[in-house]
Amino acid sequence: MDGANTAWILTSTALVLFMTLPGLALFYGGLVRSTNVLSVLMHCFAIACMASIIWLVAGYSIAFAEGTPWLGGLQKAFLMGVGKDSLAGDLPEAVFFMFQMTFAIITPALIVGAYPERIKFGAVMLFSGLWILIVYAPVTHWIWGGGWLGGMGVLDFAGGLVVHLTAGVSALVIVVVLGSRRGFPTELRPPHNPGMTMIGASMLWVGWFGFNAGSALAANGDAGMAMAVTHISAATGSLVWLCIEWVKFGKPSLVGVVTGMVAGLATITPASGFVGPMGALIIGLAGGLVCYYAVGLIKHKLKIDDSLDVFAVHGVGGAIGTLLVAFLVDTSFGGGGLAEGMTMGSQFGVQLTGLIAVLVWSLVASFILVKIVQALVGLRVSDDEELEGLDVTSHGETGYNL
Amino acid sequence: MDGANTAWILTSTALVLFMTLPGLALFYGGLVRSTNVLSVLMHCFAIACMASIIWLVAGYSIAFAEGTPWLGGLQKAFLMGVGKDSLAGDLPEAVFFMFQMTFAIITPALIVGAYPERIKFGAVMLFSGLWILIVYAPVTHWIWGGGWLGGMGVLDFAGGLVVHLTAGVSALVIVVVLGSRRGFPTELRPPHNPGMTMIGASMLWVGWFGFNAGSALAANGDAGMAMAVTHISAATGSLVWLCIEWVKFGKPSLVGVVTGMVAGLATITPASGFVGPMGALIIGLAGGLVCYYAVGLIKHKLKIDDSLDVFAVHGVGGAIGTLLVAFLVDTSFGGGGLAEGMTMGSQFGVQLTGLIAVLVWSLVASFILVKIVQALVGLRVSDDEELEGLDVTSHGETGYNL
Amino acid sequence: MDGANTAWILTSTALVLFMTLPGLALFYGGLVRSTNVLSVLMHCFAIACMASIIWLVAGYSIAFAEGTPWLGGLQKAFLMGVGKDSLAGDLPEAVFFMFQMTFAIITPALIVGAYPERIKFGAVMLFSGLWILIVYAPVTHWIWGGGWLGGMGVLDFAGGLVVHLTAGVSALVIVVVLGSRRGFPTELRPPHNPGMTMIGASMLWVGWFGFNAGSALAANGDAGMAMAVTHISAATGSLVWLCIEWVKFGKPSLVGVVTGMVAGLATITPASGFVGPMGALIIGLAGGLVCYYAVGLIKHKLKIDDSLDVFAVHGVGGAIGTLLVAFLVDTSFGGGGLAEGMTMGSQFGVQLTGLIAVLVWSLVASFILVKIVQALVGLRVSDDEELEGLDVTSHGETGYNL
Amino acid sequence: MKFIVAIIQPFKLDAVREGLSELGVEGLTASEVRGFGRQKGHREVYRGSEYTINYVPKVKIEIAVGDDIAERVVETVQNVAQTGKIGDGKIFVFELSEAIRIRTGETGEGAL
Amino acid sequence: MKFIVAIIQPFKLDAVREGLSELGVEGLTASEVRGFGRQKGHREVYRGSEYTINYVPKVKIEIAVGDDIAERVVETVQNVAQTGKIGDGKIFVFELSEAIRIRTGETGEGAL
Amino acid sequence: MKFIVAIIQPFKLDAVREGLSELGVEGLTASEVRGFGRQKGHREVYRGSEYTINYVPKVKIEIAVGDDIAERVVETVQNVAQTGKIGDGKIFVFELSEAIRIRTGETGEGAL
Ligand SMILES: Nc1ncnc2c1ncn2[C@@H]1O[C@H](COP(=O)(O)OP(=O)(O)O)[C@@H](O)[C@H]1O
Ligand SMILES: Nc1ncnc2c1ncn2[C@@H]1O[C@H](COP(=O)(O)OP(=O)(O)O)[C@@H](O)[C@H]1O
Ligand SMILES: Nc1ncnc2c1ncn2[C@@H]1O[C@H](COP(=O)(O)OP(=O)(O)O)[C@@H](O)[C@H]1O
Repeated sequence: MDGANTAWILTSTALVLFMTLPGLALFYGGLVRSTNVLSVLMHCFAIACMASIIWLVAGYSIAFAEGTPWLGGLQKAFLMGVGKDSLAGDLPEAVFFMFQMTFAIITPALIVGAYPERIKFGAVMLFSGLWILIVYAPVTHWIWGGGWLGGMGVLDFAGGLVVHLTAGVSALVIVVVLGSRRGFPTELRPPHNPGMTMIGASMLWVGWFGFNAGSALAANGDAGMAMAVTHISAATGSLVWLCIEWVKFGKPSLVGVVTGMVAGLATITPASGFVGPMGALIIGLAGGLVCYYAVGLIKHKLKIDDSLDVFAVHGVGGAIGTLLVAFLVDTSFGGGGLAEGMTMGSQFGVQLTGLIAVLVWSLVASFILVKIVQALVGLRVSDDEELEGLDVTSHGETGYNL
Repeated sequence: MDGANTAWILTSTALVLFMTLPGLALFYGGLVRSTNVLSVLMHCFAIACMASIIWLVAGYSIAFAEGTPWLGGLQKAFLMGVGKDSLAGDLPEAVFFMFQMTFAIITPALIVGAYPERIKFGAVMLFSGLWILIVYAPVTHWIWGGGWLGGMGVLDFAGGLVVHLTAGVSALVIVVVLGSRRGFPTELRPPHNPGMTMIGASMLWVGWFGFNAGSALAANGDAGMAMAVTHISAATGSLVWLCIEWVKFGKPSLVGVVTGMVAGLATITPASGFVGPMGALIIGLAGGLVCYYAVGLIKHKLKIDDSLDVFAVHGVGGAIGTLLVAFLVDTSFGGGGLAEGMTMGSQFGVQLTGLIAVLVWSLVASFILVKIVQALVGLRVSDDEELEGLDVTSHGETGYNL
Repeated sequence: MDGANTAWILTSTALVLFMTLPGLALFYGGLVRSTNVLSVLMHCFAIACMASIIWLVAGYSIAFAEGTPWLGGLQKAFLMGVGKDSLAGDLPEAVFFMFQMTFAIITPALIVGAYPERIKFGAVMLFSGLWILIVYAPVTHWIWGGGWLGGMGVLDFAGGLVVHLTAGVSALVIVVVLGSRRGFPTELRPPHNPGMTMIGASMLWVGWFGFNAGSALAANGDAGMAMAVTHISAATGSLVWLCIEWVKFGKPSLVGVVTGMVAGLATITPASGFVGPMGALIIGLAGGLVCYYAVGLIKHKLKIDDSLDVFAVHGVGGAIGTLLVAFLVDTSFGGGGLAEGMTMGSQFGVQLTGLIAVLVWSLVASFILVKIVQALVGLRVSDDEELEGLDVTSHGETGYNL
Repeated sequence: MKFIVAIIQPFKLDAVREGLSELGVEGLTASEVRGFGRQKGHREVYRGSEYTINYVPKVKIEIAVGDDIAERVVETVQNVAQTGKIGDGKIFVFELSEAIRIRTGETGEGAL
Repeated sequence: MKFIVAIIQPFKLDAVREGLSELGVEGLTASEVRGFGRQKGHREVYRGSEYTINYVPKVKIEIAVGDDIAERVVETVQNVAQTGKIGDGKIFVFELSEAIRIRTGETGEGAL
Repeated sequence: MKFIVAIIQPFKLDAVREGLSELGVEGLTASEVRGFGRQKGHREVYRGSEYTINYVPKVKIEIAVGDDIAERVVETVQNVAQTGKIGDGKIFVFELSEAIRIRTGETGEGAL
């Protein structure tokens, strides 16, 4: 066991939990109407709790226990056989288990941004629970748990495919079945508390250091460089968004700049252990730019009410980063270098295969899950409940009694 | 000196300070009326500052310097003789001092939840200051500082007795003397900002990793397993509370779910270094369930206005965890195993002795302290001040000028 | 490479970024009118992004690459030649680069407190960008990067001169050119959200552990003692401010106590690696006391609208700490001891030289920069925009839609 | 001149405003109020304690109009704000003695 | 019909509402206002700067009632809202020309 | 007695209050309202979606005064609140039937 690495991954675990609780919850919570803020916080919090238990019961084992290229076995369910002295690499396995748990928490929580202000709480819980078992854990096994995509050499350092693409695609699927918010797209209310969104975004940024630099599973130069490129891409994505808004509207907005940050971070995620500072600048640029236009495409052209832009930012960002890494990993861009025997082209082919596989699986499985949930508990609250807001109608609470 | 362990305990110190500032402050602040929010934040902040100085001046020495089984000596007052090279185990002593200081900060701050909206600020300060010296530091010595309870073999990994029981019992004592808020129990206002409470709760959860996993005083498998069981118990406690509310009222609430989380965390605290994942599930279940009904018992049956449920959550949780650990530490429950020569029964006896000793001392000493404070500065603000809110009347400030 | 030290500095980097995002942003944001809160958050966030890129492009190299006693060379621009295996001391250079970047982020962000509610966003960006290159990076080189002041033996552990004095002096300069807020000093609005300020202050406190204890660049007793003295000074500064207000107004305020905390922290910063607990008490006392009266002097006597007291708290605090360390470093005060051949007097001379040099350079350079910015993009928004608030007029957003 | 005060459902504000603007009423003043009436509030439960929120959020709109169109204004508000459910609100009509436009000092109907 | 406007201490709202409901008045509308009057606000000090908050939070209640009970409504409000301290507030009585219930279109006292 | 309602620019409240206090009017009640009128609101853009905020924040002040000074009150408000820009607001004057001071039960002009 390596104490220094353990110290850093214990810390990273805290940082990644912090990303969801309260980071992501606040990021999303500030963007909805004031009568739905608690319901969004509740979605994130309750998913986090449930995901933790599911991860213990079976998720971790499906993802990381030995098994087939498609699925891990159940021999580690309930952490059976894992004690204080069990190791995963040079880390105590309990630490690795916890670090990975925080990823299994944030991924379904990302999807929350797709369906706020109109979904039934029961549907959130049922969908998220099944989704972890059917989509998240298997895909994790494919890529990080010794499965077929990892075997092919897919590069996904911290979850461009595992986290962002799965969440983004499933978000889109759920919205298509669930439908738009009443009044979309013309009569919506502006974000009720952009400052809350900024607080959450800042926590996401800080926590992402644990996410990406923690994914090195060591306190060394790999982690250091992963942290540096993560930061550079976040800053670049923010500035890109800021500049677009400044030019287009004359008024760069806080909500805009933090959205650019998330785009930059989602995009660098798969690449963070492989590219150098140059690559990070390019990725931040690409992430900011493409995600900006993707938001417009999904919301305004296609009129799909992916309410807080989960697909346009996470799905698209994760996908771009996954593809770009095939080139930027090369030493000519200051990256760590392609694997032996790989060319940019062949690596790109591998990346594309991974992307398509994950996309298709997320899409198909999520669609089936949504339909099951719809049949079992229903997806949508009544019009009156939507009008009054979910805080009171689903949770019996009021956000602000000032 | 071990660098890795030092790195982790430096981090844990930051995490545990973060639990109080701003975690606990926000957790409590969101639950009061909007005209008392600043006073609650002020209580936590001012106590943190004062506790730090008291810890330096004498608290640390009373708790951790060599002395009698009852009290440490004063030879380490003002950190006399402690330099950069002094060690405590394999940590620099300055780090151990700081880590423990954060515990001495949060424990009196927990009591703040008992008396908001009606107490004099002077009483808060005087009581808290004396309490650290008379209750907290001695009990810490008994259990962790080489005192009589530690010698008996009491298991209290991170403070079920030292932190949660002392705070919970003293909270109850102070409320009984101070009296209820005007309008209790029928005419109170609902929490003014449940979102703030959730932010604080999330910070508590994240910070608790430092609290429990940091109490291993090392970056190793012990810390890893402590973090894992802490997390599992928190998640379980939350879900228990959520389910009870869902069944009873049809509307699981955010305030409820985060209260369950704190119950789960308080309950696992004494056990966190000793039990395994199975034990954590049982503890989370017990903590959530018992604390839920304890809140009702204290507030609605006994009509004691322990306003933010310090005793019902922390006191009761800490007590249950302390007793359960006698069984769950056993290898048959996946725990680390009983000490040599102990049986579950004998360990239970020891745990019960510790519990009673700490309970009685907290009760008696706090009662005397409250009476002294009452005599010296008075406990309660005037009715008019209570009506107008402590923010303006005690601190000359307004919480929200929107 | 030392893994343990790397683990701690990775963590410290996250902590110091957290100080700015969202710590400092919230600290400042709570103090302005509700119609300017987003603009303050935006200033901090956008500066953070821009500073990161500038640091990558040239700032780091100017500060830390080998060069003249006045300026580093540009050989490390864009981190050229820095890979995963490059070391700075026993840390990966990427980690050292990142840690220092967080200082380059927070320093210009501190200045934000001088000019809120009336400055043009373009002016903020242009000034801050130039300032990092012309003031911050060179001064960093002088003191920490192998430059002339470091060579003379100036003691500045974590940035009393590099961070706090530069920011404080430049804040004053910019205000003198920019002018006061409309209605200053008689018709201003009270802080719109003191609770937000307290949250930010708490994050600053926690993050400062990374700032000061991280500046040891190691996980050892130096870091531990730096953390301890940092904490003690913060607590002392808070209590001093609290006592002054309690005596003067009968109502100690939350805004007051957290301001005292920042004063205590700014003052200990240059001294944190050199003094002992006794020294920390003295520094906290001096910081709290002097900064309290400095606020009154600048704002009420001199009628300079350094709106959130950047100079009076950071500038003055940093200066006092820099001077006091000459005495308190001595073993007679429990400090680490003067350098060989130094006396208190000679050290004081060195400290004073450093202080004057940094002060003069910050003043002159900032004045020229402000004038350039004024000429290029203008400094001040129109009266109508100031009245309506910068959130809507500069950023097209509203802070609270409750 | 008449001064018409209407207490309506908050989500009807936009529709009412548009309806009135078709009548040529360009100005009005709105504010948030708490309504107590037949429509009851709701119950909230926090940690087992029940809190009855016995009011319902409503919007109050105030419109000064000339006598000629007053009746049509009332009608319009009534039609547009109606959902047929309890809690739709009330319209109150007052005599207005005088109206002044601050900017110009105009008085009477010209001030509206 | 009469339209009664009362400015009262915020913490008296519940009591007033209950008093009125005993009289058979089931509906009223309340809102938060800032009162300026003999009762003065307070002073706040932030970092040594003084801010005078020269208003006091009050609640305004508006009640439309039939002429028959108007007097008793005024009396009830006055009795229940009274604490005897400066700042208890005022009651203002207006003539109400017309009242309409939006849901049904009922007019006059039947609309209340 | 007259009851004067003025919708003004929020930043004029202090000046108006001072102007009135010079006339001997010591009490008034203010509240925050949203004004719709010739002065238009603004546009906000979040992630490319536009939101039109079609109201402007205004302050409503309500002043009950004796008939003797009513005219001077109106004049004062009009003078002090005027900036000459669109959106300065309106003054409305009503007949007030009765006024009661809750604390003492005084009625009529003595209650003001
Ligand atoms: N007598 C009254 N005076 C003033 N406002 C009233 C009165 N009665 C009702 N209101 C207002 O009208 C709103 C709707 O009244 P309510 O009785 O709930 O339904 P409805 O108007 O459909 O009968 C109430 O919430 C309240 O704001
Ligand atoms: N002339 C007035 N017009 C409108 N409202 C008034 C007037 N005078 C007082 N008020 C309102 O009544 C409240 C109480 O008045 P105040 O003078 O403080 O006490 P009291 O009513 O006991 O004499 C004030 O806060 C204000 O809201
Ligand atoms: N007919 C009306 N009834 C009630 N309030 C009105 C009316 N017309 C305007 N107002 C109020 O007066 C404010 C100012 O009116 P506006 O038309 O913008 O400018 P001006 O008064 O300078 O002509 C509006 O924001 C609104 O609050």
